[in-house]
Order: sequence, then structure tokens, then C-alpha cells
Amino acid sequence: MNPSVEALRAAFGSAIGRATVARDGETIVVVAAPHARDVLRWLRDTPGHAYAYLVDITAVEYRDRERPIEVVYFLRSLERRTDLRVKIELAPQDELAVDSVVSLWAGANWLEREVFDMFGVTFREHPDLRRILMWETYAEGNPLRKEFPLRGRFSRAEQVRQALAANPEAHYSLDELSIADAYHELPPDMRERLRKGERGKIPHSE
Amino acid sequence: MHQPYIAFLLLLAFVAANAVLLIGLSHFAAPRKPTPTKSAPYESGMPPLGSAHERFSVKFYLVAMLFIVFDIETVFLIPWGTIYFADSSAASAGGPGMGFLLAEMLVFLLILFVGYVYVWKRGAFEWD
Amino acid sequence: MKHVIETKQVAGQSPNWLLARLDDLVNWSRANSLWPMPFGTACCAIEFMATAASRFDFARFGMERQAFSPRQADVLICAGRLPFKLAPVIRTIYDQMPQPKWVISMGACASSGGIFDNYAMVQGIDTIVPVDVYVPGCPPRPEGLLYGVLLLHKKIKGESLLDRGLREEQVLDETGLRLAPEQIDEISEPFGNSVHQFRSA
Amino acid sequence: MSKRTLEFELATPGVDAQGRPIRVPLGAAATAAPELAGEHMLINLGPQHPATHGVLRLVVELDGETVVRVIPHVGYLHSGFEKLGEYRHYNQIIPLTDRTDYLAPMSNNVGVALAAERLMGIEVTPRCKVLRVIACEMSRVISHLVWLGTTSIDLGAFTPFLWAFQQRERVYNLQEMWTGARLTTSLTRVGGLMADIPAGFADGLREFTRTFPDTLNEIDGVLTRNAVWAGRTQGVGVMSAADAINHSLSGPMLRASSVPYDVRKDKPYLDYETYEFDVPVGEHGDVYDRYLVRLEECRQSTRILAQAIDRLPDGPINVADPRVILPPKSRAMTDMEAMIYHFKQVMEGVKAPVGEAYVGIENPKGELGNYFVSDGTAKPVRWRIRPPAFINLSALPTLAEGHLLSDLIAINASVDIVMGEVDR
Repeated sequence: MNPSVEALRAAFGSAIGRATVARDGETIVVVAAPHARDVLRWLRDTPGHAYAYLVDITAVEYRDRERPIEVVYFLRSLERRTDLRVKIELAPQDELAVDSVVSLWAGANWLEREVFDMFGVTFREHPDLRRILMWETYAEGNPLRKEFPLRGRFSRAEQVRQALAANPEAHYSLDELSIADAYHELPPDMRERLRKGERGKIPHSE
Repeated sequence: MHQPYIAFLLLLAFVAANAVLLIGLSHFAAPRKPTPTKSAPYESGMPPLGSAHERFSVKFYLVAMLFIVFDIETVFLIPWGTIYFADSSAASAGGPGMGFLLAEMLVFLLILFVGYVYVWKRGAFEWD
Repeated sequence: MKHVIETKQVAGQSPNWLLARLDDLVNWSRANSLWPMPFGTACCAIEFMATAASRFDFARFGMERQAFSPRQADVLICAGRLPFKLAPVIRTIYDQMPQPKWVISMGACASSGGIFDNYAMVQGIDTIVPVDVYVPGCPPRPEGLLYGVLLLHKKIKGESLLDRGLREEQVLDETGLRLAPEQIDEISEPFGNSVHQFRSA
Repeated sequence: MSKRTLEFELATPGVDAQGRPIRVPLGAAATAAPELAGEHMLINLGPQHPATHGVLRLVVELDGETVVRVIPHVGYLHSGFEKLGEYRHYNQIIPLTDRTDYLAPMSNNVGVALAAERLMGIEVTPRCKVLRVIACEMSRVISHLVWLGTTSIDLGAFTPFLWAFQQRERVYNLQEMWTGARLTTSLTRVGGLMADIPAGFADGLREFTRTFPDTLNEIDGVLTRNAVWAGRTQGVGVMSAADAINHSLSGPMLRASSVPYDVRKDKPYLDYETYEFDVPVGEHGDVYDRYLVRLEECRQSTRILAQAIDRLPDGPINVADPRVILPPKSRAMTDMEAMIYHFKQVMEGVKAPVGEAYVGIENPKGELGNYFVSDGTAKPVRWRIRPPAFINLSALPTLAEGHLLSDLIAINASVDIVMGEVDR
């Protein structure tokens, strides 16, 4: 058991849930969602622990739906060569939202965007939270959720049609569209569609 | 010895004919099937955003001009070189003396060197 | 209904002996100087680079110069799997290639979705672009790709200038699909082992 | 580490006193002389581009030649590996891993096998450990060779590509001899390997380790002290140690920024602590140092390969537990119990206990982690791949902004991405 857990309990008391040892010998500590960012900042900044290296962020959804979805932070202290796994449990029925840690580790930016894309967990105050692996106007939902079928919700023909029929602005993020707009380079029809907010809808043929 | 220019003109004519033939043949014989996507600019498979007609910083134009000046300078050296470094038969055929040829080219190079130093001191070579 | 172009075997009975010689000349020159557009996405791209490198060297078959822009390309070699996010890219690049053009689908994933029978993968690039030669293998050995190229040479040598349909541009019409939806669903049916991969527990 | 012998004063904005890259203030030209300023241009270094090392798409905002902003778009090769993993037994996941990082397939196979074995608490035989070290180091060599070849093409030198690929073919021959496949090796199984090395393998590998450093020295001689190469890579795409840790970089990217962290040394697996090799660490954290670190790593890998092939112990390659490893065909056909084990394994796969396990290995791109969560069945609940190339690539905007467009190509090449792993 990692000594950081006692220090955490001393510092945050009830915010720290149960702590177990995983099969690979690393310590897992469950933290309450509202205090998660403070706990992570504390772990990163206190000299005795100095978990300055964020190895990975991911989410886990179990096969039985009652179990909460877990957002897992893999932390590592390079000097002390020790690892710690911090988990936040989100009950599936209430809102899937967690505080973003991009302000603590810059490496978390894309990792959180991928968890948002694949699981639908929103990260509050993330600088640029949008889909990263699927295209931004992807309409079939979050692929790694257990209720998402393996071959996707639409028929194959519809998937091909949606992929081919996306409007040009669907290939660009709003950030880039605003840059182009700043230089008056958006074609009028695209600006019209953007003003009407039609960026997501794919023109249906029937 | 017939007029030396015939050979040169023949070469020029052959080059021109060759160019016209190649471009003309491919212009008429090649299958041309324009479609809206094909005529759109190629940007690695993505629909382009914004036009390519941008106002660029003036430093690019400046570099182009400097290049032309000093490139043409070297172009002038080539014909001069063929005459200057040819065998001494040119001097004996009543042409201008070797010394004069050298002096003339040195003056030419000096003028351009003054221009080079001026441009250098004005900082045109600083890129950003 | 979409017309799928069949290349008729016309070389043998060309009606006009004069054109027969021109056919052979044009086909010979096209076949032996195919500039590949290496649409390399995944593992097959590494085998494609191995084929381009000095040991297998497909420059021996006229593909010396790889054209990284569709404007100068003759054959689009889709080396690697094609996700749905990349589908519009390959469609745009295929449209932007001048005629005459051909497509080699290199590898099982490009030809049929391969082991990736899931939400993210196009189940065979022939649902998006017309394909001339399918090269099986995961990844196909360089010799396999070279055999595919030789098959394409044989196909080109069988074409004729008279056959107008060959060089027509097949642009996506208003339905936005290259084939009828039922045909795409039928092509993308799971087959083999991936039929059993539905139980997640 | 060869002390840097060529110091170029930089025309491009380089590094200021504290080691941070000088940022070209936006619209600097605008403030100086407004009418001279050009408009910014948005271009696509798109999915189909020879210099993006795969289907990466960079939307670049250019002010003339200077990169003002880089917005990478990934996902163009997203193939749903993690979703597929939840529908497969542990031994069926191993063929998937060749296709994630297809430049170092054997290293990925070993990574997943180690994670599954840590989850199930299995300890592999000594011979299998040494063979897996050989597999990892061979993958490191061929992955760095592809990187060396394609990066030198990006910066204008074509010959190292052909030298590198010629050596790579020799390693491919060895891989094909061992596993039957050049690239999709699927070498490991939970609890062992698919096959022992054939007769001619050890001599072929010894021959390779003897003659391969000559090619490395040739590439070293052509590139390291080459004025063009040094001029285009020194002081370009600098990342300080603190930033590298904050961006969670790993592998050569982290070590080039003078952070001496290597999973083989700090969290040893497969008895790496018993091999002596040293870990190259850069000083400046720029593209030149990443090149030097990777080149030096190739030499160190060759050293490890030489040591490994000499100390290869005899004995079985698979663990003796019949619930995990298929019994040999001869016994399966004669002994009833072996046949039952054989049948159960093929039909139901290897059951893993409830729990989770994460194992990070030193992949050529960085720390490749495999995280398995299991609920007692034979198919994982969650298979997470910690993608080093994805995380290293996320640092590209901070590396490249303020540089010239041609430097962006050099920086993007120095990150050494493989899109199969970035997009999974």
C-alpha cells in the first residue's frame, strides 16, 4: 500500500474513499468527484509525494450497468519511482462530468478529449473539449460505451453516406473556421450554414 | 565555314518545335474529363478553406529581386569565361587583349559588389 | 440504377487493324509507366515502402516515381485500412486524379475491412472508389503486391481506346453513394470469424 | 554522447536564455509596419501527405513562412482496437497488437502478454524472458531504422532511407524465420511464445549484431556532422525538461530533454536489470538531440541483443500450466485430460481473475502501457493502450509554433509518430 494514501486521508479526510492494491501491486485510491482536482493538485505539488508525471487518463465501464463508470488517473513520481492510481466513480444515471486537470498537466489535454469522445464524460473547464478520434459531427454516440453496438448503430450504407456527404466545414474545428472568418475567407454558403447552426446535420438525400 | 549562327538557329528551332509538339500533342490527345471535385485545389484530400490569393510580407519580394540581380551577374560571367579562358588564338585574331578583358569584368564585378555591401549593411539579408 | 463498367476483351477482335497498333502502343506505354499514388494509411504502407526500397524495388516495373499528388498519379494504391473518417479523403483524391486512372486495393483491410469489423472501418474500399485489383494478405508480401501490379499491367494491356466507358468519370450522384445502399450492406456483411464476435462477455 | 561539434547561430527564432523557444509575437510584422503585414493563410498538411508519417492532419496557420498556430487533427486511422479487445479472448488480442504500432510489432505483442500475465499472476520461463528481450530490442532497432529513413527523407537525404531499409530487411528475415510473418508477427501467447527460435536464428542474429553497427556508423557519418542536417535540426523544436514532464512525454522525446527516465532501468521487467547497457540522454531537447538519442539507442540495442543471444538458457519456452498454454498436439491427441484442456482453452479462452493490471514497457516510441480490467471472464472488460506516440504528438503545437514551415516538418518527424498507435 502506497504511503501517499495515509497522507491523503490526513489531508482530505472523507473525500478519500476506499484504497485497494491492484493485481499488479499498484495502489488504487477512489476519490470523491467534487474534490478530485484539489486532491490531484495536492498530489502533484506536495514535496513528499511530487507525482509530477501523469502517465495516462482513461475511463472504465463495467458490463453490469449498476457499477459506476470510473475515470482513472495514472500518476507517477519520477524521483521516487512510485505509481498511484486515482479513480473517480461516476454513477451512470447522474451527469457524467469531472473537473479537467489540463491546468495541472498539459499532457492531459488530448487524453481527456479522447475519454470525452469515447465515453461521453465531459471535463469542466477543458480549453478545447471536442471529439478527437471520431469526426466532430459524428452522430452515432460514444463508441466505447457498453450499450454501443460493435458495428455501430447505423447501417453500413448509412455510415458510408454520412462519411462522404459531410459538408466542408465539418472537417474543420470552430477554431479554424473563426480564423478563416477573421480573414473574410469563408464562402457565403458556408457562413450561412454556420450562422444557422447546421454544422452537424448531413443533407439527407430522400 | 558557313555562318556560325545557322547552327544556333537550327538548335533554337528544334527546341521550340519539340516543346510545341510535346505540349500540343498532350493538350489535344489526352482525355480531359473535368468534374467539380477535380477542378477544386488539391489540399491533401481536404476541402480547402480560404483562398490562396494572400497578401504576403514584402520580404519575399525583396529576396526575389536580390536573387535576380546576383544571378544575372553570374550569367554574364559564363560567355566572358569562354572567351577569356579560350586558347590564345582569340587574342591573335585581333580581338581585345586578355588584360583588357580581365579589367573590364573586374569593373563589372566591383559595381555589383558595391551593391552587395550596400544591401548587406541595410539588413536586407536578415530574414525575419 | 448504377452501371458497373465491364471491360470487354476487345484487343483480339479490334474491327480496325489501324487502331490495333495504336491500342498496343498506348496500353504498353501506360502499363509500363504507372506512377503510384501511395495512399498509405497503416501496416500495408510499411510493406509498400519495403516494396519501394532496394530489395524488392517496384521501379523494375515502371513505378519508379511515386506521385504524392493526385495530379501526376496513374494508380491509387490504398495501402492499409480505411476508417470512415478517411473515406471522404480517398474519394476526393480519386476524383482529383486525371484519367486514365486505376486503383489497387492492397491488403485484406482495404479490400474487405479485414479483422476490423467494427463501427470505425469501411468494409472494403470498393464501396467508395472503383477498384481494379485486390491484393490479398495482411500485409501482402512485397511479391504479392508486385503480382498485383503485374495483374494490373495485364488488365491495362487488355483495354482498348474504343471502349469509351472505361475512361468515364464516375462522380457521386445526388444519393452520395457509389453503389446502391443494399449492395453496400451486402458487401459489408460480416463473414468468417467475425460473424461470432458479438458476445462481449 | 558525442558533444555537439557544430554550433550554428540560428536564423530561425531559436532558444532564449531560459531554454524556452522564442515565440514570434502574433502580427509582429503588423505592429512594426502595418501595411507590410501579410494576411495569415490556413493550409492543410493533410491526411494524405508524404511528410506527416501517416494519416496525421495538421491545420497550420501561416504568416508568410512562420507557423503561427498548428492544430493537429488525429483519428484518421481510428480502428476501434479497444472496442475489439472487449470482444476477444486474451490470446486473440495479441494479433490485434501487431496492427497498432506496426513499426515495432513484437514489442507490442510482448507488452500485451506481460500485462495479461501480470493480471493472471503467471511467471514465464527464463528462456522465454530472454527471447522476449530479443524480440523487444529487435523491434526497437527496426522502429528506429524506419524513423531514421523517413526523417532523413523529410530533410532531404535519401540514401540513409535505402541503407536503413536494407538493414531492416535483414531483421525482417530473422522475424520471418522465427514467426513466419515479416510484420504481423503475433509472437507471444499468454504464458509463453508461439514458437521457439529455429536453428539458424541465433547465428543470423549474431551476424546481424556484428555487421549492423557499420551501417549505423555510415549513417552517423553522413548525418551527424552534416552542416545541412545540423543547421535544420539544432535549436529547432526545443522542449525543456520541466515542459517534457508536464506534457507526459516518454521515450526518446523525454530523454532528449535531459530527463533520464527509461522504463527498462527504472521499473525493470523481463530481467532488464541484468543486462548492462546505458541510456542516452540529450541536453538541449531539440530535434538534433532526439536524432542522437535514437541513433545511440540503436547501438545500445545491438549490445543488448549480443548479450541476450550469448546468455540464452535452454529449457521450455512456455509455462507448464495446462490451463494457460495449449498442451502439445501429441499429448492432446493421446491423453484425455490434455484434450479437455485443449478444447476448453480453444473454445472458452484463458480465464482471468477479477481485478485490473497495468504494465508499461519501453517501446521505441515511449512508454507503451497495457491496462487490463477483468471481471473473471475470458474477455477483458476494458483494454486500454497507453499510446506514447499519441501523448508525444499532443506536444507538437507547443514545439512547433513560432518556427518556420520547414522546421515544422522536421519537428513533426522528430516526434516519431505511428498513426496506428496514435489513433488506435
